[in-house]
Amino acid sequence: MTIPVQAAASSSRLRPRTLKDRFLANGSVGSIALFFLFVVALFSLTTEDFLSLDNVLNVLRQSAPLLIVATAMTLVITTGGIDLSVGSVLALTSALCAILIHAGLPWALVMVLMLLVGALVGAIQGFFVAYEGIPSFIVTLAGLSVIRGLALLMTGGYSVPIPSDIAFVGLGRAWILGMPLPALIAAAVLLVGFVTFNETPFGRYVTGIGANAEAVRRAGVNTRGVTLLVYVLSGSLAALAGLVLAARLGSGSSNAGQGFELDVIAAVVLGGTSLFGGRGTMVGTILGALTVAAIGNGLILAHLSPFLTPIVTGSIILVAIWMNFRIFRGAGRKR
Amino acid sequence: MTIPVQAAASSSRLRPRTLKDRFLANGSVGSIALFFLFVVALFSLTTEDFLSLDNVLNVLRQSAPLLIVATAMTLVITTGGIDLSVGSVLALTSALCAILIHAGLPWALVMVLMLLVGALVGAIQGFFVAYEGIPSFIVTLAGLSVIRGLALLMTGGYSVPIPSDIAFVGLGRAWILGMPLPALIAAAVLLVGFVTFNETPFGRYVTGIGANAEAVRRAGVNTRGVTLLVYVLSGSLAALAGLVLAARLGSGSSNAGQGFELDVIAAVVLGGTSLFGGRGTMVGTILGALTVAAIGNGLILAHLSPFLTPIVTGSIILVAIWMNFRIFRGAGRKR
Amino acid sequence: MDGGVPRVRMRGISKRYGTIQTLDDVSLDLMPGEVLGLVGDNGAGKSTLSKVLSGAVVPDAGTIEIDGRAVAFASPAEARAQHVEMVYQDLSLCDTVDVAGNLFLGREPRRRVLGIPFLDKPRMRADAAAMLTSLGISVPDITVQVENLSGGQRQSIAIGRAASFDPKVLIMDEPTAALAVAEVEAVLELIRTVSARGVSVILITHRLQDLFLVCDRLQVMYEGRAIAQRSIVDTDIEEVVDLIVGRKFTARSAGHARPAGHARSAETARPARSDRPSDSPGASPP
Amino acid sequence: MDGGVPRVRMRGISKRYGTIQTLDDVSLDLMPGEVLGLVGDNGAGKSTLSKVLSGAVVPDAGTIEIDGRAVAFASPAEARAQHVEMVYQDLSLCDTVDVAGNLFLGREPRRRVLGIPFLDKPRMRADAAAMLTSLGISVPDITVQVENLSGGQRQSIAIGRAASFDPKVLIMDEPTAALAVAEVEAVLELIRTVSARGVSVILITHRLQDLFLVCDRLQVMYEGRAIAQRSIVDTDIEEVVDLIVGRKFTARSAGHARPAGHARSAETARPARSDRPSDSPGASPP
Amino acid sequence: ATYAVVTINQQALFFNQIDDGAKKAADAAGDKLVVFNANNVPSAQNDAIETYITQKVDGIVLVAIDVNGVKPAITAAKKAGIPVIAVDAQIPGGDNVAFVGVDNAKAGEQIGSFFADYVKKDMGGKAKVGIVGALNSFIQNQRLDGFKKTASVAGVTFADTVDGQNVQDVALTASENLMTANPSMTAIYATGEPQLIGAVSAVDTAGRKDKVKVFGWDLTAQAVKGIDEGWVAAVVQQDPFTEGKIAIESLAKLKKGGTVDPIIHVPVTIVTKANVGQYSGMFK
Ligand SMILES: Nc1ncnc2c1ncn2[C@@H]1O[C@H](COP(=O)(O)OP(=O)(O)OP(=O)(O)O)[C@@H](O)[C@H]1O
Ligand SMILES: Nc1ncnc2c1ncn2[C@@H]1O[C@H](COP(=O)(O)OP(=O)(O)OP(=O)(O)O)[C@@H](O)[C@H]1O
Ligand SMILES: [Mg+2]
Ligand SMILES: [Mg+2]
Repeated sequence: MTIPVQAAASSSRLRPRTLKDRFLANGSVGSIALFFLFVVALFSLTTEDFLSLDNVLNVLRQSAPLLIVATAMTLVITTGGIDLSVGSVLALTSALCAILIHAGLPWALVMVLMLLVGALVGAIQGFFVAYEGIPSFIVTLAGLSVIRGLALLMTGGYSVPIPSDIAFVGLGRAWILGMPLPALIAAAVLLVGFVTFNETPFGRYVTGIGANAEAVRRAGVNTRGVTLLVYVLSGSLAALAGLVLAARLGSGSSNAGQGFELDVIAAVVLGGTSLFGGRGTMVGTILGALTVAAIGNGLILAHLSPFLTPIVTGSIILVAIWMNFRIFRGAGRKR
Repeated sequence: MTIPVQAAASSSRLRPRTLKDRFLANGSVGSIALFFLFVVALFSLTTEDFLSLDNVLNVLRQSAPLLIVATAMTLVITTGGIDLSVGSVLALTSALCAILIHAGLPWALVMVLMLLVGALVGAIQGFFVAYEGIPSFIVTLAGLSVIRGLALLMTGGYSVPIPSDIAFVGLGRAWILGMPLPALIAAAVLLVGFVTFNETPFGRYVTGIGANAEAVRRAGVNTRGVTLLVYVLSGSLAALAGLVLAARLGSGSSNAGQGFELDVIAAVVLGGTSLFGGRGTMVGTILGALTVAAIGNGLILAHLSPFLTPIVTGSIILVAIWMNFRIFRGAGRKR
Repeated sequence: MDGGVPRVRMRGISKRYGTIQTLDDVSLDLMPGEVLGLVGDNGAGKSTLSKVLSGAVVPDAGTIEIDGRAVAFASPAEARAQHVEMVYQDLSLCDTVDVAGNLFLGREPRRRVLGIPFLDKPRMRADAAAMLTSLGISVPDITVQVENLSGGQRQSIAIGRAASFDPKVLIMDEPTAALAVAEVEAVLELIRTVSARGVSVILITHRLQDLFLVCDRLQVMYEGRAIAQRSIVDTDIEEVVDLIVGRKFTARSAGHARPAGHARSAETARPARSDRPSDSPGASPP
Repeated sequence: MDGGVPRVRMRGISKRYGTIQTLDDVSLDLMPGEVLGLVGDNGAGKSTLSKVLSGAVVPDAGTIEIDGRAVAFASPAEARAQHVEMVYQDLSLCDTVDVAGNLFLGREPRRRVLGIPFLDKPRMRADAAAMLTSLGISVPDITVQVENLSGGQRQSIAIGRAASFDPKVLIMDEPTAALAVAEVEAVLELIRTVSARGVSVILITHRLQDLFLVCDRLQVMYEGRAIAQRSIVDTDIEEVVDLIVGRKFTARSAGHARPAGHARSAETARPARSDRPSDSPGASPP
Repeated sequence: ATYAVVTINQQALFFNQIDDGAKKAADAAGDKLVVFNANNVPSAQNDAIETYITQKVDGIVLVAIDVNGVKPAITAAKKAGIPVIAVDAQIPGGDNVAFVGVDNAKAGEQIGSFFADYVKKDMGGKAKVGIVGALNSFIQNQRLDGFKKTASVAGVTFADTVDGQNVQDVALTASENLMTANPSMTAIYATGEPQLIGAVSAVDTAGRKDKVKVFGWDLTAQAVKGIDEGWVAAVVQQDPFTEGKIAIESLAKLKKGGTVDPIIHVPVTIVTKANVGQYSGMFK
């Protein structure tokens, strides 16, 4: 463009960006980070084993399914949608993979099939959301019911064992370079998710659709395709989590992952992603998921009475979030 | 104001409003109404007893807690919030009222106390949402955990019997003028809810806050107070539902109402209220709740295998909503 | 201007957002019945300053006096209680509420039944139609949700809302930006009428020619500071343009071709205001 | 106008929303390099008509030809593929995305690594800064989310986005509504520059004086119909005002005081355009 | 020593009585007892066991949700030298040192044959029975299958099975609908505590006490009252307190170097009008 250049007004009223500014600008991530540190400090003081290597690796391994699915859920929620069906998809794939392995199919093939099943389920739901304009809450709530129903039907309510002598169970139990394989898988998924979300046009459109879908459409982007893809990712990653869980438990069950969707959404929202769309943070999601996992683990280590566990868990979350909101008041998210 | 009056431009391009226009303008309500009729028609054709008076009254009685809480949830969701704690509040009040009645307190006093407990719980959660700006999803998710924990702690996991010879159980079981009392209570709550939502300034602000909270604040409305009140209502009505349920079951238990929050939200969203706030409809909520109840009832009447029930339930909802969205395409809600 | 208690007196208002000092020690005076034009470049801080006065933004520092009494607005409700009304630049409408509902937001006509306030819907509709007609606005259907209206229609509703509730101070942040020619005339006429009744008006606009049709005085902002004030009779469009831009600048779009004719433009504009009380501090509020 | 294939030819465009016939059999022609002013009252249907051309609204009836070839835009992506760009009246920005992200939305500079497209963020930032400077816009911080910008800053970003991607047809729906005086000049200059390069421009504005600085021709809409066309040299502000309002109307705010001086206004406006090719159908697109 | 109980949830009396029995035994021996509530989430049980392994407790009592899914964790515990005793639900081919509990399939058959007898003697040889189950519960499915096996005699027909989902208000609604769908139904079989509460309330409020006989598992106050009144015919009562107690005592024995039987069956009682007296004290 060659149009007359006018000197931009001087910036006499800008002051340099301080560390504090930067912290406040990332209000929600800063908040959950502080909170996470607070939880870690609390439990390392009150219990013996919390920061032991064994326990830390244990927590990482346990939270792998949560982290994997939360990666996709961050994208879904950032578009302004929600996926309530992830727990059911996890149950379906864990049950189906056990059945198929039990039936003698090679486990590598089963894994590929399960990922395809997850992607297909996501594509069907995504179609209704993106192309038919039905609210994602309704679509995936129906999905939650249908998909878990399928798992129940296939297993008859019984859990299906997976022989522990095949390589497949390594997916949930193996250790590589001193790290549990599920944790490595989760880390890889998170890394890819982080890069996709922050460094690619696709990730940019995900945020844009949540902020103003019509604006993104007017910019010539295929918003429906992007939305569909987000649900496909969510379905596939829920399937991956189902495989990891089945391998770790050595069984597939239609019971798996009940209420999992709420845990995942809680982790994502705790991390600072807005349920109204347009604001998402992958780092926040990681911290949110680890915080949830750390609280669960720490309270067991602290030998808290199980009658008090739900009360204490809820209170910790509420009070800590509240304190952080007071610190970050005026900055950060608006709703 | 006395400023020069200029003739408003003629409306040559307005055509009279037809019945179809009116129907399309109320897109979401029209859609769920059609769907409800479809469900009713389906089951009256495929089962014998569906439209029998007994069964209809039965369904109404069963869905009373759902209808009562859905009334408040419509307000909550219309402000752009969510209340995940309603199932827990229901459990808390049902358990606590059984304990107190068991302990010999007069049941009328217990009822008043329980409504106050519900209101108090709502007020605490509303405070964090309205005055501290913490996302309602996080606040009420923490509430869900804490409140059910309290119920668990108080009952020690026992279900507490309520003697069936006191007048209290009539709240869940009595018949007045040929109608079950719970259904009458639900009808009264819905009527008050409808009038409040559509005919009072408060209801107007609820919609406004969901559409543009800052605009309502700038108009000089105490938006925080309004928001707080919405959660107080939600807590109180969940308590009322808890009382009705306890009276019907003849026992109070911390196990009551698990997953109830999802049922309530599903009914409200199915009715056409938008999870993004700003668009709510009380009539839609009634139809949504009755549809959910009718499907549950009809499938059992149709002697469907319980293994197929979740699959069929989800599919019916999805397919019917989808067909209606196709009819109303271009009208009605946008997301 | 001198003598008499100002309706509004703002002193030392400052506000910072993150790294940017949006307002830096800004003062503003407004007499009863006076029309003040607030002008400045994009991002100069005009909207923020006026939001401070309407209670929508709480400043970091500074004082406000209304009719000589110190006030501190923690919310728009408090400012509205002092009869300060504002037309916001972003309009601040509730998209999913209908036209009448937006016009009366926070001021709904009520009908008490058993002590419970109900909306008086028939009156709302009738009054709303009258308000719109008086602003020369035609909205196809008063029950339509405002999200379906055109840009100008939306703006008219925001103006109608602020002007209808008996303000003492009326702040209009670019009220005519989306309006067509007849509607602009109606708004300017509205400003003349209300200021004649003693209402103080702050008009923020980039349509500089309009300033000369209705304003008594101009205040120019530049990068968060109030840098100049001019009585309308002592200035002309060219000077205002230079003040806004911060250097000598030729703007052929600013309402009058330059260099010829600018002397006359101020002349022709002024007589239009002869029908209204000039800067009368004593004009009694309505 | 006659002779040569029009860049855009719309015929019989109709659109109804519910009970209101927003567009009723509207036609529009636009030659290469021509600047067409589209004016009309609030709610006349200007925005809707231009959204039809940009693919954002699918009409109920009517045909569109671009350079003589019939097209049917089912989505803005298809219109953008034909190099039709539009500045929307509501700006259509993503509030939570930063300035550079909004400028390049849908056109992000990419860097392929292993075949996967990544955002080229350094280039985006550099290009964005250059684009803004060329429009005379100062944004305090290019990494700020656009929801924190002032009204005028937001508008500039919307303009920058549409103008930067080599359009053949550039539609601007009230681009200067929120802009300060210097920024308005820059936009008018931009229109002159691009049209000189052969870009066809549709300018929708209520600042009637601007029309006479940049337009070749005007089309007036009234209640959903195109009711008049005027070559700019054959008309003056008074006639345009009367056409918009639909009857004789005196608008002192319309840029020129009346009755004196209107003859001269058209005269002073025209020479400004002498530097650009006049209605040249042959001007080659860039 | 420190022992851990990993349980399913705390909203059924049954599980809480296991905890109580375990607590009693631990207190008696001066041991410490910690309890983990998995809230019906199978993988949470695994997580908890792994956590207890890192914390090196001396033994784990496990009430499994997914009997196959806890096997790896049990194996890990064994490797770490921590004995696991399964209570209530047997682990097929698991590495747990012992199982303490009811043979659910067998007990299901027991109540099934009681039912068959009852039909012959007290219902004129004909019955139509509807079932309120919890489809996602392994052991309740066993109870259902066992029941069907021995109750399927001439004269008995099965109406529908509905899913109470182990939540009492869901079970109530399902039971009511079950009765509406099968007006000629004369008996209900409920496979667990929430199911029985729901079924009892449904029969009570529908005024069908004279038409429908209730059979089920796990006593509650309402069930006791129904037995007194005669329309609740029989309830299988387990002895979870003893199960918990035996489990902890066995762990203590192992700790001292002793051995325990791999399968310790705790018998059930079928509570009827004849023997309800000894239980009514529990539910005041
Ligand atoms: N909430 C906010 N957060 C961060 N920065 C803000 C916020 N509000 C305003 N600003 C900044 O303050 C400056 C002044 O904004 P303001 O809206 O007051 O300008 P203005 O004079 O009204 O401009 P315009 O003529 O374009 O409307 C702008 O640079 C803007 O980016
Ligand atoms: N999505 C819609 N739903 C219903 N009515 C609509 C919709 N879009 C536009 N309209 C109606 O169509 C008419 C024309 O609107 P449009 O935005 O095209 O006007 P305009 O000429 O651009 O006006 P302005 O100058 O105020 O921007 C208005 O009366 C408006 O209410
Ligand atoms: Mg502004
Ligand atoms: Mg427009």
